[in-house]
Amino acid sequence: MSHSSPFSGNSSFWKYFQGIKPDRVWVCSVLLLGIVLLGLLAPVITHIEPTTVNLLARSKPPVWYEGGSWYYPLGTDNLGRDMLSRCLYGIRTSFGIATLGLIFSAILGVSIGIIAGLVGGYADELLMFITDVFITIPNLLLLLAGIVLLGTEIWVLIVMIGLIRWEAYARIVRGQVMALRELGFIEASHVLGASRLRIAVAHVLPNLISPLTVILTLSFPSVLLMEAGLSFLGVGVQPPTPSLGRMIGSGRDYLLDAWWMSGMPSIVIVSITLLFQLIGDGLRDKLDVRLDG
Amino acid sequence: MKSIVELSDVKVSYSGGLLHRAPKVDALRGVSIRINRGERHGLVGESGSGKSTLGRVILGLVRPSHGSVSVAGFNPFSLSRSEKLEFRRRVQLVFQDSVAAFNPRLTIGKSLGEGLKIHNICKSSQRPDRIAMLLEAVGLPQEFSDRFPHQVSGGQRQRVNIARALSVEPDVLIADEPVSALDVSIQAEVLDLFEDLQQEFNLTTLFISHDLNVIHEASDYLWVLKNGEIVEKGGTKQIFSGPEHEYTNLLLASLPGQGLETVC
Amino acid sequence: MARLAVSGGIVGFISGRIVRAILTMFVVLLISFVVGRLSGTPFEIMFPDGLTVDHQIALEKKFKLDLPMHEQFKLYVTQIFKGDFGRSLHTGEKVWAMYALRMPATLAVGSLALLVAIIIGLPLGALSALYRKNVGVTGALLLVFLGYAVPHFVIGIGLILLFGYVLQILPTTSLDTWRHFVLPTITLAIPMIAVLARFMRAAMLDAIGQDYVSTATSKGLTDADIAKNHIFRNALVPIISVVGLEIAGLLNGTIFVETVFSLPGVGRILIGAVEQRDYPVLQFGLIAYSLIVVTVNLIVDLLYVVADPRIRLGK
Amino acid sequence: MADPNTKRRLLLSARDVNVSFEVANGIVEAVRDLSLEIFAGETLALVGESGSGKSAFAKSILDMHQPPFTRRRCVIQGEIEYHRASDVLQLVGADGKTMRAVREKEIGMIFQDAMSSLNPVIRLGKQVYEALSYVPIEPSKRWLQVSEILNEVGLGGTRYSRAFPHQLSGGQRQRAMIAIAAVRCPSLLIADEPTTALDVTVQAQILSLLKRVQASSNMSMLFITHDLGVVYDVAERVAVMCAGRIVELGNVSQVFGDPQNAYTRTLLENRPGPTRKRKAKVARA
Repeated sequence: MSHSSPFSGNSSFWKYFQGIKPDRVWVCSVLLLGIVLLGLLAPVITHIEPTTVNLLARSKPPVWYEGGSWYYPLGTDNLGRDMLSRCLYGIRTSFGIATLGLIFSAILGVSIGIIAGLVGGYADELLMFITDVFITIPNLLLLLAGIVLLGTEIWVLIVMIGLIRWEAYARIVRGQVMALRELGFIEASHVLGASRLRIAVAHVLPNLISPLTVILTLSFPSVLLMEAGLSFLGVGVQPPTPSLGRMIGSGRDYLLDAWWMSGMPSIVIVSITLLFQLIGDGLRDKLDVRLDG
Repeated sequence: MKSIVELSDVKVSYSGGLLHRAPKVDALRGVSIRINRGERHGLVGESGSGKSTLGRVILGLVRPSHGSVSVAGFNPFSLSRSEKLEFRRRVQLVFQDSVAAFNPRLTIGKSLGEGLKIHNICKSSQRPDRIAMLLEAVGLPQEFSDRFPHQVSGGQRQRVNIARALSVEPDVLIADEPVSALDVSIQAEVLDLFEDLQQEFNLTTLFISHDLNVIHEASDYLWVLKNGEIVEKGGTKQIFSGPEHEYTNLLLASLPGQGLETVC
Repeated sequence: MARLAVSGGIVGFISGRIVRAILTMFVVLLISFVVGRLSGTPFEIMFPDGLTVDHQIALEKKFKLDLPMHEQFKLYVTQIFKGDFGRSLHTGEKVWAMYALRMPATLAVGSLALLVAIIIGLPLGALSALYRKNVGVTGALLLVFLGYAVPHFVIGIGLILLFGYVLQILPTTSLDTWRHFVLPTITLAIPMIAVLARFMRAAMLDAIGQDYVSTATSKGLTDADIAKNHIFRNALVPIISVVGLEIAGLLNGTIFVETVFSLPGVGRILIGAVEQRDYPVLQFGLIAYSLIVVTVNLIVDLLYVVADPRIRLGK
Repeated sequence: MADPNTKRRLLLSARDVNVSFEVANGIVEAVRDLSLEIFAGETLALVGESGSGKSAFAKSILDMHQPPFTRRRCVIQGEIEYHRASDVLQLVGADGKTMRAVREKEIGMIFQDAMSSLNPVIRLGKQVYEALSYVPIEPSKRWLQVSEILNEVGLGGTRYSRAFPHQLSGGQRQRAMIAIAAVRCPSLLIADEPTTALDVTVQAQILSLLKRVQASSNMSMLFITHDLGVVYDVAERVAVMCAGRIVELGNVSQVFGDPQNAYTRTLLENRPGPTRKRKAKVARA
């Protein structure tokens, strides 16, 4: 019955290996950092502008295909624009919008969550009702409505993404704050005479760092995909700004002859989101964060 | 002697929020209590009797729907900004032991220092000495200052808990089930410590517990709470030897191991 | 998601939910009204050459745009309750008629995908929690977790490339026969399978660690009975609300799937409306989609009540 | 009290039992070289403070450390023999089928936290009924047995059998747990701190219920507790545990009246209450 795993003998041996095993979070973080660097260093890596049209080199395949060349390592699109350059600059666009959108929505959501969680009562009821409403209305429809109102400039996308995403953070942060509030040390601090501000800054925030790290890491991909999705549908980032989503969308008509037009940016996007997902999952296990909400 | 805690006809009822309508729960239904300076009081009751709520009313954490509260000369529910701070210094709480009573990210020293900082009890340069003194008062070595709450045992943590409450030199100490999570042998130590400190610091204490044996040791005056009402009050010894209310009688009769003393 | 807060029994819980649903729809109407009014007067689109001031005032009077905002909103809501959702600014078609024509395709693909996701996702999540050492189950789970990171439009394009062009066994556009439904349904289902499998796994693992599993073991129940009656049954409770939340995501997904596979659904109408700033069309979309989600959430709440006696019978 | 060793039938004997767990940073040896015997019809109390290994041993008897589908790692060594009328079963290392048969027919168990030990989404009657799932009799007879046992523990009537756990009070939940364990008429009932979470008045009721049920079906009971008073009330014999070992074992009156072991003495002396002798001053500088 209980001898399924005699671990007495060789356990230290395995522990040793687990100890030096390069862990998932680190490997993925390094890879992700690599992708970010590729985007940042795009002007150094490639000298072809992402918008340079070369009608003589339309739909060139990547280098490993017959007819491909090192000049266009990832091939070109239907207008003869360099896929590598467009992908690298696309990373910049995606990361830029996603990061700013995330920061915006996180500030909004986290403050609302903390207020709802700490103040409680009717303020909490009201704020949670608003988040409920926002969760109910399909995100994409709200985004589209916002775009109809405000147009497709990049700042609009950032603001809209921020306005769409905050409710998730608000809800989770509120849950975490409520859980914290149940813990005696918050009350102890209150009984010692600490002000609400002091409690929030000295006791609540530090204990939110772990869950917030996990939440933000896990939700970065979805923010990034929001921009990519809108651009894919043609209502997000407008040309000539290179955008991974838009590249996938416009390559759709050339799938049969030039799959790389959609394929390359797809691979980039999936790598980014997958890495974020793996890092987030790993962090959650590591920091032992439970996210209910 | 003038009373330092006085509650008269205090009623508390809990209800749910706006959208989920919870039924009203009457936690306290007209409780009056008087505690004089320097006395040791005990409050005993079973779960759901409202004993914790009563403690929290005295601390100003739960607002009663009816009745008047006066603690250390203040009404905890109408305090000016400066009064609030003074009230918080004079009335303290010892929690039931748990890791949760301490911020896991702060060392024990930092946790002990919080009250000193808030109330400017001493200069910041003197704080480490002060913390060492507090630790010493509860029988712990100075090194504990650098440990984290999860690195010490339950009994030790409970001593720190008491030290934290004492750090601001309170007059009134409410102890809400302070030993019920501890093993018997450690319970005894903490109870003894509690008694010593009560005398040393001239504290007025209200000891809340469900355990009659514990309350017997920690109090001279006893209030028996049942369903939000005081059903019996008086000297602890008198009540133990001759309970008047049938509920108190039942409580005493339910104590396990009645004949154990005769064997030992 | 249903908050497991204390509630005044089943009536209190459900009436609270209904109130919430109505309030939500009210907010949706408000948002759609604001979108309509803030996006400028329709005359700019209807008369691109511009108008004289007199003409504009006359038109505003005719369309009652000169009334105060709250009066206009009242009018707007009354019209909607009368079934008048306005006409497209471009084609002049009745908006609801446009949607009525396209809705069936969207709903068909959407509900098929939901069904597929539940049928595959829940068992997969459950099995992966029970048999954590089984290589096959773990492998399937890892594959599905890819669906977490891959957006609909990339999945769709991948499937088109594989089944449409490389293997050439399935059609990649329109919805004529059942075979046309395969790729769009799978595309839409994969991310949801990932979500459901993942949550199911977590819920199962949670249930596995509970004390009542020990009790069940001490009764001498077989592992199969424990898994079925105690672990799976309890894990389903939180999953219900996850399914509810996913419906909204599913509607988002249909827009991409319809674009990728060129399906005759409402997604295309919506995108067209955005490009042409045809706000009556978009307004209707917002209201219709929200109504679907609100209704589904209400149903989910009812199911939740059935599944969890703690809510049904109050605390 | 008569000397049990000569008169009563041996029901369970444990010899040199060691239990260890794998935890995050190493291995915890919860039980060390534990040997004890339980006789038919008697109540043996296992008493000790938290971490003494009393619960770990109790769980080892039914191999409850690793409920199905969990990944907890636990190693049990030594011998735990269960004596049936005709044969003797070795419970350490027994296969799943044997273990299940023992749990189903021979040994019942109740736990400290009755709330979490009952399935929140299944009606009480069904949860009791489930314990008889594999008994080869017709369902109506099973239901009859269920209502009988529920009656016996004071939860008679459909009002309780159709109730969900959250609708019951703490005491009622523990009664339900007793019904679940007792409905199969086990020869041995393991009660793991069954009254620790209860109020003192409810505790008294549950203890007397346990004694009644035990008497009516001639069960033996292994009663785990940290409360010496409870031991005195329910048990004939007591084993005192400290740091995984039994430090003293004997009749309750003997052990409590004339404790041989220093630890037992400490436990007895430190019981809070009127009789405790206060030490001069706690160790303080």
